[in-house]
Amino acid sequence: MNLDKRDLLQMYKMMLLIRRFEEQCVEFYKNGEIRGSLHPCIGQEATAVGACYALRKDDYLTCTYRGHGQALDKGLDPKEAMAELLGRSTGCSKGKGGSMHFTDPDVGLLGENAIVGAGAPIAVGAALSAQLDGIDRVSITFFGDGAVNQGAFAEALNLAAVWNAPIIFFCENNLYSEMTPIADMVNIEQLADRAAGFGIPAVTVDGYDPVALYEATLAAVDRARSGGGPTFIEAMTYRLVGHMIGDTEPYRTQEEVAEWRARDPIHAFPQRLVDEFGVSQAEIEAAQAEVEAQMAEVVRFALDSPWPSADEIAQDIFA
Amino acid sequence: MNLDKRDLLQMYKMMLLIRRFEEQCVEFYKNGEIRGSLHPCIGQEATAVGACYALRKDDYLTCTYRGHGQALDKGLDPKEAMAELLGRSTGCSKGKGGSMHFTDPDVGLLGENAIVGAGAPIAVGAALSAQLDGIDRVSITFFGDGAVNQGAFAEALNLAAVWNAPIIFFCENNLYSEMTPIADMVNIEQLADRAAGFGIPAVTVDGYDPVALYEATLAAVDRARSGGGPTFIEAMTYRLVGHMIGDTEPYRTQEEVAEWRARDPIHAFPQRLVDEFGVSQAEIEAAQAEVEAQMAEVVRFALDSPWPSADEIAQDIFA
Amino acid sequence: MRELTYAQALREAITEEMDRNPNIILLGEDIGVYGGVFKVTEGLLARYGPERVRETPISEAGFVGAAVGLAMTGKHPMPELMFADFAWVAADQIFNQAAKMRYMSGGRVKVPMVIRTQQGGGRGNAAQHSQSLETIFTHIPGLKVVLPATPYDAKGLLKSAFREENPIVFVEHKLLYATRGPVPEEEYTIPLGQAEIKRAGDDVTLVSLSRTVLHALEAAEEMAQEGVSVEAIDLRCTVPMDLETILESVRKTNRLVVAHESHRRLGIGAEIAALVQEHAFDHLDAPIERVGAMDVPIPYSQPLESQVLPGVDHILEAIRRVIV
Amino acid sequence: MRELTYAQALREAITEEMDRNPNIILLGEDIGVYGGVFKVTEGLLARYGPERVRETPISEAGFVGAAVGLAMTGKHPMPELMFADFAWVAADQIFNQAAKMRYMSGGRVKVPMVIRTQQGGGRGNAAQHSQSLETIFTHIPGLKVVLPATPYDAKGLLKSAFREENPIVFVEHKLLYATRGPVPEEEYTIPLGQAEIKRAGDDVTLVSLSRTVLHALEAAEEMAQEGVSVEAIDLRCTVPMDLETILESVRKTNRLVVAHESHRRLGIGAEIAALVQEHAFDHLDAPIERVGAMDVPIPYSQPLESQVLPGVDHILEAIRRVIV
Ligand SMILES: Cc1ncc(C[n+]2csc(CCOP(=O)(O)OP(=O)(O)O)c2C)c(N)n1
Ligand SMILES: Cc1ncc(C[n+]2csc(CCOP(=O)(O)OP(=O)(O)O)c2C)c(N)n1
Ligand SMILES: [Mg+2]
Ligand SMILES: [Mg+2]
Repeated sequence: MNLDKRDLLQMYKMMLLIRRFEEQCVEFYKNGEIRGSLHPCIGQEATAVGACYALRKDDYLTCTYRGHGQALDKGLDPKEAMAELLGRSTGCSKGKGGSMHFTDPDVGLLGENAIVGAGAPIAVGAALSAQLDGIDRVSITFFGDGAVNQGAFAEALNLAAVWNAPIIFFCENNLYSEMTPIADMVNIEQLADRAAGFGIPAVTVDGYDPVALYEATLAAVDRARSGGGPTFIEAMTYRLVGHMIGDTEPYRTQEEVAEWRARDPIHAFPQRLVDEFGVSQAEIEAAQAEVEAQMAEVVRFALDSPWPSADEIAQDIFA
Repeated sequence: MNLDKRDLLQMYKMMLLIRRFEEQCVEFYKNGEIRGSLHPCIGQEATAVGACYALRKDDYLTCTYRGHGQALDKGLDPKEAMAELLGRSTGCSKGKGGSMHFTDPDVGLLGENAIVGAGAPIAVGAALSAQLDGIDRVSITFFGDGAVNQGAFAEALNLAAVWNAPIIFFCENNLYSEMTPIADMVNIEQLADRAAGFGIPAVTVDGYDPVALYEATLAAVDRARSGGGPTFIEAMTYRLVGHMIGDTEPYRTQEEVAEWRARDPIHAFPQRLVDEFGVSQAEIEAAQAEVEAQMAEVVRFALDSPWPSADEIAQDIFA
Repeated sequence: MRELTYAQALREAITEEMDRNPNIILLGEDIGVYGGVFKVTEGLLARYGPERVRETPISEAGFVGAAVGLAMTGKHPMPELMFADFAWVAADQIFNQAAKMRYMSGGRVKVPMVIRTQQGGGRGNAAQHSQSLETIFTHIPGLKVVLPATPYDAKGLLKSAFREENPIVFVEHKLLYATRGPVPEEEYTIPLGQAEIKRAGDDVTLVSLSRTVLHALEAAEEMAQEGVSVEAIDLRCTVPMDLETILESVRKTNRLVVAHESHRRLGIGAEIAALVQEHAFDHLDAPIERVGAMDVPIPYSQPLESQVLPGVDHILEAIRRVIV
Repeated sequence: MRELTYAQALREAITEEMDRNPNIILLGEDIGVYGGVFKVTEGLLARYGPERVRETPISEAGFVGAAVGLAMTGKHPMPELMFADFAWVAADQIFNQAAKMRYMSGGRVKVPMVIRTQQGGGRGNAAQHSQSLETIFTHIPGLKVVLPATPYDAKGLLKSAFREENPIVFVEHKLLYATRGPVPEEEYTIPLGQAEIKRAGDDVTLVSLSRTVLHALEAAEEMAQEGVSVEAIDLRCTVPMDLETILESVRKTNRLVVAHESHRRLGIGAEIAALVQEHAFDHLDAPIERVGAMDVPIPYSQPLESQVLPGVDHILEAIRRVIV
């Protein structure tokens, strides 16, 4: 493993930041500061962090409405992210995009996407762009289990395979597509099994193990960087909250949630750092304090930010 | 093999009828009687006949703009088909559909389709309909090699698998999608390899062997009728003419065409009937004469048919 | 009279029609156990079972296509597009297949199906979940298009939609589900293609549809305070469209405002304006005014979204322009 | 001046722009070895190689989506939809992604791309290969929409489209490829959003676009024989739309006919009629007439298709109606 203590602590801090960011969003949503629908990635921080830690800043990324974690990990400033959620002009998209459309080309973030499956072909295009430039930059696209049944996604898999595009298809299989178990919506054991029929190698990983996620992603990234083409990674994960705020969750049992909650990486991972990697409890606590301080600043920045003015409406449609 | 001499002769007659029908179309197209684009299935008659001979009249079928052969074999009256091509009111669609939209619900033909891949979900719906009715009726959808890369097609595969729908996905792999070699457009050896990732069994068959096509289709039909769900059949075939009339064919060599032409089932199959199945030359010739007589009638009927009148324009849009 | 929400009224229509016609089959995402994200199909899985209330993969092109196949073979499917915005991923099956199949077959097949969906903004769902797409459904021939504004209309129109043997796009509005209104216990249907004068008036004709009808009625009320009598017509269907009711009103008021939430450019107001100036040219005392969403994607932030979407104020301004 | 076909003019525009801008990349079906089914891209594979002239699988959603990704990362892709009818299978990527991406990002990204396609009927290609879809492209904000009628315009407008850093839908017409017209050797561009008066006149304004311009000019010629002077305006772009040129003409002629091949209901004529009555109400001496395809899918049979699609006769009838 080529992660040292510093890396692991950094990963933990990022996971915690995402968790706290999402919890703050839930709060803001409940008191009406955040509008629309909110799809927290609470419980899925490990996939975002494990995967993105294997990326460079100049790599490209597309993700979904559940992509706050990946966006932050890729480098989106949490202040700009939160301001966006509050609809402020300091938001990463000046308040025009909201929760489902974080975009920051400066860190390679080519957009969350509110259409299931739609980010995949876009990421393939970005990968092709890197390939054409002869740069060893890669592209990664995150999507849920449900996205594998969307036609555009299948087309993207095939295009990537045919073009030998430097891309990682990263499936966060959290067992449900909204309120529907994915197991009922496919006739295969693992979603990774879908990839072979497109000529793409695939692997299934424990989505609650940040280190395993990092290693699987790094292997795929290395292959892509060196001209080896696409990889499909399926991470078995779980969201510990509803699909969106307001989800009454009749489709899953308390027991199932409890089982996954018991493995929640936000607690298990720091414990493992202490147990296995010689990280001290003090270091963990310092990281936590750092995140709290950062979050306080994030919230203050967002709340203090100005609203966009009406004349911004007609802007940003054409270049 | 459960085909007797009578069956085989019947199959031959049907193949010949299709070939002659298509040749007549080419003639009509060249002298301007047929408009639009024409995509003859010349060279692919064996797939139509081999597959459709395994079907019942009440089974459902969707196919493509290259579907004249399947439509005729399923039972569409060639007179109505030709009248349709000439735009006459006696056509199967009263002249409104033309070459790419033959439809005849009386024989289960739910439409050719001019959109690549679009017939597949429709056929899945028809299969579901039969399943819901508790009837052992099946549905079959014909499509080209190029269609496997269309998103809606992938969605149809998955739906069929999840619903255990009684359907046969019949791929006529004629090596080219219009002017593009399919080998360059996928990263797999055989298109049948695409199916496993959807949980659908698949087989590749010689598309120039009517008997093998019949047997493979019958096996799939039997499975579907008895609740065994979908099958993907890939038939390796070849069109002996261009994609459409006017195709200059720069994308393939004369040698390649000659190789396949040497195996043209329209000649090879009757020879085999004589050599292997005790059919006499006289029987072959009688079949040929019968087809010629039928075609003469088809042409006369179509040419003598009236044109639709202007007041038909506003009809047939809503029931 | 009993009051129901728009969602309840829809559910009642579906239930009554499913009881009546065993061929009706629901398909869609999360419509079963969860009862749909807007809870319109709540309880229907328990009542009709998984064969008739069929959860689908996230494959809109696939299941709308399957619905076309079901419809052509004797069933009467109701595929649900959770958001109208997802019509774009199913667009080929809607516009090239469902809409054209009967015509292309020379009337040989029927395609009885009801594509249920919901549209509109106002919740901060941003550009990919807030579109109003009736222009698209209306422009392409072969679909009937229904957009109810009230619980009463929702029920009566949905029941009629199921009695048709044609492809219908039935477009709800996400901000109407919780609205309440009178719905009689007795069975009734409302024919497709009949506009309704929701408020009679003499000075200005105000045509609107879907949620904008609520804004229109508010504006009419406000104008009444100022002594201007507005006749508010709810279009209810864009195909078939009840031009006669509009013309009759305009011949009386000589002034017309059309308001809708879809974009102004080529919104249904464009067609109505073109038709009315064609058929009632000499009756018009002022240019026809159109109120629609601004021609930009729907922004997320509240102060932006509320300006982009037409509200009561925008309608009032338009009315004031036509009465000067 | 030298004459070129419409197809040659397009190819020249593409070639000049590809020479000028190495970021331009072509994607589409059969565009390489075969040179495209309408031969517009003939020879380009040999000239620019398979990286810049990229054959794609039959995956319109996939490759239009890939084009969006290319555009956002510094390339300038030109995905080709072989028939505009296939826009329906790529519709999400066109309307939810390409059109909205820049706005949703608050201007953080650019999406420079030219979606080339061709549309229209008249060849007996039937309902799924004959649609005219500019209403769809025009209604959804975020796309510029160009529909050239002549070789000269085709070249000049396509070159301008490539100089934009926006998503453009560039819509050709299948029956124009073989038409010939003067195209200078020297470089030129035509700005997007400028209509052109293709024939000046005083009595009636006749706005049209794409292939219908040819019908319009024929009709104008025929009316001239009868002593009626028609001003024929070629709209050329629907977004941005040059309303000023139309208004100026109408203020002079006081009569307007709009003709287009897309369906009449909610065709671009509806928007133009609505705008003109709004902005030139007092100048109109007759109702604005619209000529468009009948509101049915395009039928195959010649006698049916020729009545469904607007021809010279339909335009003449409309002109006669406005001048009585
Ligand atoms: C094309 C499309 N269809 C439907 C939806 C509505 N929808 C939003 S999220 C979702 C479920 C997605 O499930 P999955 O891909 O597993 O992602 P997860 O939410 O679990 O992260 C659905 C159906 C959508 N946004 N886009
Ligand atoms: C969605 C769509 N894209 C493109 C086309 C244009 N087109 C017509 S046939 C064809 C090739 C199809 O190849 P294949 O599926 O192999 O069928 P074949 O013609 O060889 O029988 C293409 C690209 C179309 N009709 N529909
Ligand atoms: Mg999921
Ligand atoms: Mg082929």
